[in-house]
Amino acid sequence: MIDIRNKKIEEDVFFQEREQVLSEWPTGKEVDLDEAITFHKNLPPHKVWAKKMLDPRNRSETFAITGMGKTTLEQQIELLRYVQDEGQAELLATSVDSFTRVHKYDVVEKGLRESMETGQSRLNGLPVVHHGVNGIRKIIESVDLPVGTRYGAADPRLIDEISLAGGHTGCSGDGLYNFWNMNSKLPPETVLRNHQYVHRLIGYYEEHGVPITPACQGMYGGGIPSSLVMTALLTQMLMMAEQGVKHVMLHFTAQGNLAQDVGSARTLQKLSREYLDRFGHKDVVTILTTGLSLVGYPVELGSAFAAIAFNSIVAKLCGAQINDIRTVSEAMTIPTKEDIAITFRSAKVIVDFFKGQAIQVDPKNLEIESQMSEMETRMILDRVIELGDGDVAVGLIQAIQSGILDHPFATSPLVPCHVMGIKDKHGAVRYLNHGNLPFTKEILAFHKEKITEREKDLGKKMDYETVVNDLLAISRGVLV
Amino acid sequence: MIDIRNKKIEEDVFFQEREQVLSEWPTGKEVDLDEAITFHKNLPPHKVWAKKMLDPRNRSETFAITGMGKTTLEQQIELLRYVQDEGQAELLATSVDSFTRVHKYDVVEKGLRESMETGQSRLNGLPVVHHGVNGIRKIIESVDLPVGTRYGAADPRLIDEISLAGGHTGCSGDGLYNFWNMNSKLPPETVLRNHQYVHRLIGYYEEHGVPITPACQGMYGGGIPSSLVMTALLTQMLMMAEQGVKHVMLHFTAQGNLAQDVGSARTLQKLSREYLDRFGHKDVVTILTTGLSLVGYPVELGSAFAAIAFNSIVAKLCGAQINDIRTVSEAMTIPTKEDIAITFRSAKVIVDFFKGQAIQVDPKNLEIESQMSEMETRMILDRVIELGDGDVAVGLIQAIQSGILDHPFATSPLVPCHVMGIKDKHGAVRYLNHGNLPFTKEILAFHKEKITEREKDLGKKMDYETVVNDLLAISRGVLV
Amino acid sequence: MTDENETKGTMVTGVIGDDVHVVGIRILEHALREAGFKVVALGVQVSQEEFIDAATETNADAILVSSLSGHAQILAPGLREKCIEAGLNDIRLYLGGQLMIGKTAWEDVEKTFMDMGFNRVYPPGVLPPQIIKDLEADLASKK
Amino acid sequence: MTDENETKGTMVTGVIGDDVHVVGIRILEHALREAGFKVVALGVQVSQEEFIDAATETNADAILVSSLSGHAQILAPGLREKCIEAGLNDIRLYLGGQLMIGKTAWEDVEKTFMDMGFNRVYPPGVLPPQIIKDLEADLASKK
Ligand code: B12
Ligand code: B12
Repeated sequence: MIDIRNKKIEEDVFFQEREQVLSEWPTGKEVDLDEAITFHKNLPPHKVWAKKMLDPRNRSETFAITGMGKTTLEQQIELLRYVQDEGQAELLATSVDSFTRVHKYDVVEKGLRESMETGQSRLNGLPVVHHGVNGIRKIIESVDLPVGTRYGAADPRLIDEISLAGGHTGCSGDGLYNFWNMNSKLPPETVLRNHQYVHRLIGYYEEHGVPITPACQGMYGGGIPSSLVMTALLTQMLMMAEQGVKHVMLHFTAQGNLAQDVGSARTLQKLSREYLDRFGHKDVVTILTTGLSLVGYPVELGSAFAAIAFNSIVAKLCGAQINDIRTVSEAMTIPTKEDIAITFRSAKVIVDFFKGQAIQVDPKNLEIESQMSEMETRMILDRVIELGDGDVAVGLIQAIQSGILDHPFATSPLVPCHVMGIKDKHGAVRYLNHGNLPFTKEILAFHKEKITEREKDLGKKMDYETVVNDLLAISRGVLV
Repeated sequence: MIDIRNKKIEEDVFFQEREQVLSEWPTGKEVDLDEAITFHKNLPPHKVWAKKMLDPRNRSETFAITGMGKTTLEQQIELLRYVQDEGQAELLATSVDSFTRVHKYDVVEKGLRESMETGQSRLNGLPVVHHGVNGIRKIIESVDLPVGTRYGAADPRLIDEISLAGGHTGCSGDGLYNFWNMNSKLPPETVLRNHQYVHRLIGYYEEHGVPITPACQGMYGGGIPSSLVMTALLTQMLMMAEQGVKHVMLHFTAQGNLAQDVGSARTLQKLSREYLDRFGHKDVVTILTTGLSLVGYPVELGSAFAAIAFNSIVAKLCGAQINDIRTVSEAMTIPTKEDIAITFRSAKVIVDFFKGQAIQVDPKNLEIESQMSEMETRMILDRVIELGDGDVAVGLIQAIQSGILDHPFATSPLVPCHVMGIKDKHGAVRYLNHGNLPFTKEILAFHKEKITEREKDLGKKMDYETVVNDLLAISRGVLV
Repeated sequence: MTDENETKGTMVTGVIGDDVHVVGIRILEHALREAGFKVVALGVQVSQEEFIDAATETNADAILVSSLSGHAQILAPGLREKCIEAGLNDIRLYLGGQLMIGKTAWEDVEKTFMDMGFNRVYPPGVLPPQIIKDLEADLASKK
Repeated sequence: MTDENETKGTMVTGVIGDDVHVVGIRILEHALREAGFKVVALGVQVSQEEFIDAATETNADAILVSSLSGHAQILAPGLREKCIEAGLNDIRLYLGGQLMIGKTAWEDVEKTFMDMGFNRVYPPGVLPPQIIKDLEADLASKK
């Protein structure tokens, strides 16, 4: 079994491991770290994720982002340029196809060939490993905005080696997220360790003056209580910081109840600073990202646009700098360039209409949600750290297996999946089942009360059927 | 010159005038008031505008409405049914074509014939007079929702006779609006008198137990300060009430600055009750309607949907029961049934996402805007009433001519058009020029200050160019 | 603003027929005056006869017809013929606004009205600077 | 829930290939169990071989393949053939999720996979009651 600890990987161990990582596929040879650092240093600041986001002029802006990935370089360049020009985008992305994510490089090769032959995208994203550093550079050079990768992979080491050397300045990189959602075979320690490598790589870039901004992704799904999402985020933030990461996106998954979402986002801002400082990472900066949970989305176009507007307003209310959004075709297929552009325009315009306008959520509820989410998050997070005797990584492994930190819909068979969230009558997510989470009676009573309220309205006990209903609510144009 | 006073028209005078009105076009003969009253009494409550709106279950809902009018009955029925079923509409409308509005019945006849022959709509709305009572009844019987007429006409008497007898339960009917916007030839007393007839007709229905809900329309345009809009609304409300109208929609035109819009809407609710009571109309009920000002709208689809979402959120924030909305094709053409349905769906979904969620505008600004708009409205309205020695109609005629109550873009050459509004840096509309409005120095200083603020930002004096810029802002996806 | 004597040309403006959409034409009139044209503004609900009478009286160089209500197809035919009858042989006719009801490709809209004898036809959203540029070019070529 | 002995049939379920979209299949599994089916749930990232082995071992009546990632065109071919090789001659193959990348008319999507030997192919958004109704009908007709 891998021995995982939240300690910075020694440079020689890292470089030894690198050799093996880079030898996985021929394009690994193209990666030359020193040369890549020079390449990054020559990027103008407006093409660097962290610099763009930390520019004081942008600190109160809300920029849209979404996944975007075609199979061939030509398609990808055409896509990103269109989104940049027609969509008036501020940030761009490279979504990595899911065969690359699972290292099925032979299948990728076939898909890539077919895509070139037919002119159609056969893969659900850009196969970055196959395109290699030189291919990726062509993309980065074709656009005038920062580009970040988006993927979920149990082992993203080669993906990040190549895409970062290629000039991406943002990336994914949340180990816990990828253990829970992207993996059915590997134990948590292996997945977390793979990600420590990525964090260490980013740390190396940072040590050499190149800012790279990975994302703590949390839990994207529907019906997941915010304290669970935030605990997950904070553990990964601490693990990233330990490896030398200096800029972190914190992706908070909103569920649509504004008091809960905004209250939780406030908690997240507070706790992220507090825990970073406590562990000695005073120089690590966070950037808040929000997005509505990934559940069934509406097929009907008017409703789809309403979801985009709502997603954007939630981001605005949460004070998020990045508005992570699903496109108008989310319910159906991978978005075309037109879909993305129109989605970005819509998001930008709605945010612009609210520009400089102070709107706020009912302060009383906000305060309650903010406090509850803070108490809950502290209980879980502190217990995780305690389990590891102060080492969050060690604690995490134990917490995952014992369900001290749990996931309702994990893909890994190693996860208990006992915890289950459900919406209350106002759309705030409560614990229907708290599994093994270390909560006090008072907290549980609060959740119980909210659940009973909705049960009264429904005239029946909440059950799996209600959970399903919640997961499909947005697709029908309602929150609950 | 017509002698106009805010006094209920004597029944015999009214019936005498009716004969002449109904003889204007053959279909006038189809109108039988007693029979129409029976028809209305047999309508189920969910098809009656006032009953639907006053149903306690609907009092906190926000229903979308927009104009909808095709040329032939078949087209109109197909349209309304589609909007009802696919758009999940709660209210329907009949937009009257603009040749009918100006009594060009021969041109209507030609347009109607061509529309029947080509299958295309040649007129920009439904020619209600030509279709007559029996035609209109076919529409009313084909749908399961309340239907209201929408028109602007200097003389809408026959339009209302026929469309109300046909079973419409809501209508337009704002005399001042129609003098200002829909007319270049007639003096205000004639236009107001025409509308008193309509109000008297509605009063007659009400006396016989049939609720009809006309709208005070105010001023729909861009860059019109809210106190101007509200004064206009309140004068018409008082004139309607005098003739026996019992249910009034108050259409407030929002300009996009939330503090100003919501603050003004609050003022409007307060003053409408106060002035109704003061003039002895304690039994008159008002229903708040809001809609963004009618200016250039965006052609780009994503931006158009953002405008729809914003329009809906403003309605929600203002506490409006009706969300008067422009469709996705507003910038281009008369909407198809699909355009309306998708617009309604989008508006409904965004409002539903906010359901039960208390969001509010910054209370401090809200308070300021609410107070300012109240002071200003009282100053103008009280002066109007004073000019008429307590008679709002008499006062109005004088106020219109002297610019005590003025309009920046009136179509009537009799209007000074000296007043001019402009947006401040936050999108609230201020008086760039107050013309002859009876304001105190303090009020003017407040507006001046706000204007100077934006001028500083712009680095230049505000002028006509800025006014134009404001009128086109929404079409570019920004407020200012 | 330019002195009246050195006007770049005389423009008769108005909104045709049943139409009351006044804002666009007001903006255009303002811009024309600023650019040094003489503007004879007829307001809204103007008939073809009123346009022609005003143009004859003021010896106008162009008539700028605005139509937003969607009824241009009904209201515009015959204007060119009446101009010729009235001896306004080389007067420029411009048309702008929102011309047709229902979604129609712009090329078709343009052709419909060019065929009626308009010299230029504009889609919704056109801004004054473009119109002024065209006017200047057209009036220069006339000389 | 029904006693195991009186199960309406045995279903092997899983998400194929590289795919991790687990929520839909979990919901479906739950609904199947509630409706009285026996469910053999293989989870995500299941290979064709794993599906077939499980079906053979449990003498399954149907294999329910979920594919959301858009790669079904790459991952689904050959499954029917492998079933036949393994002697699973009359096993029902159902396919659902979000099957193709890019906008394709549903008829074409359906045809593509029916031609590969699937018995039923479902568009996104299909709900468990519909699927259960079809399963019941299909298994009844098998007898
Ligand atoms: C404001 C408005 C009104 C106001 C008008 C107030 C007033 N007195 O001016 C009111 C509420 C009264 C109104 C009424 C109606 N309206 Co209206 N209205 C609008 C709206 C929202 C904005 C128009 C505007 O002011 N734009 C801003 C100005 C600056 O732009 P503009 O007018 O386009 O002008 C610019 C250019 O087009 C150009 N231009 C204009 N004229 C000319 C002429 C020449 C020669 C040139 C070169 C250029 C040029 O220069 C201007 C400056 O850039 C438009 C939709 C929209 N957003 O565009 C609908 C719209 C024009 N209205 C429409 C309709 C149908 C009506 C009604 C029939 C009601 C109904 N059934 O819905 C009535 C008709 C009234 C009548 N008898 O004419 C339709 C017309 C549809 C069509 N043409 O197919 C529109 C497009 C809305 C829609 N999508 O349905 N309306
Ligand atoms: C949640 C989600 C994720 C989560 C999954 C978390 C998890 N572990 O489950 C995460 C974030 C990890 C994810 C990742 C990716 N996703 Co994803 N994801 C979604 C999303 C938003 C919702 C899916 C969902 O849970 N729906 C709710 C459930 C209840 O519905 P359902 O899955 O459709 O299932 C129902 C029916 O379809 C049916 N059904 C399902 N399976 C079967 C099988 C049979 C036999 C039958 C009869 C019926 C049936 O029954 C279910 C109950 O009614 C969808 C878009 C959407 N809103 O639909 C995109 C979507 C499915 N994802 C997509 C993509 C492309 C990806 C990624 C490649 C990332 C990227 N490039 O964008 C990765 C791939 C990961 C991988 N290796 O597979 C695309 C697929 C495009 C396509 N097929 O053309 C979608 C459509 C989004 C989009 N428009 O781009 N995703």
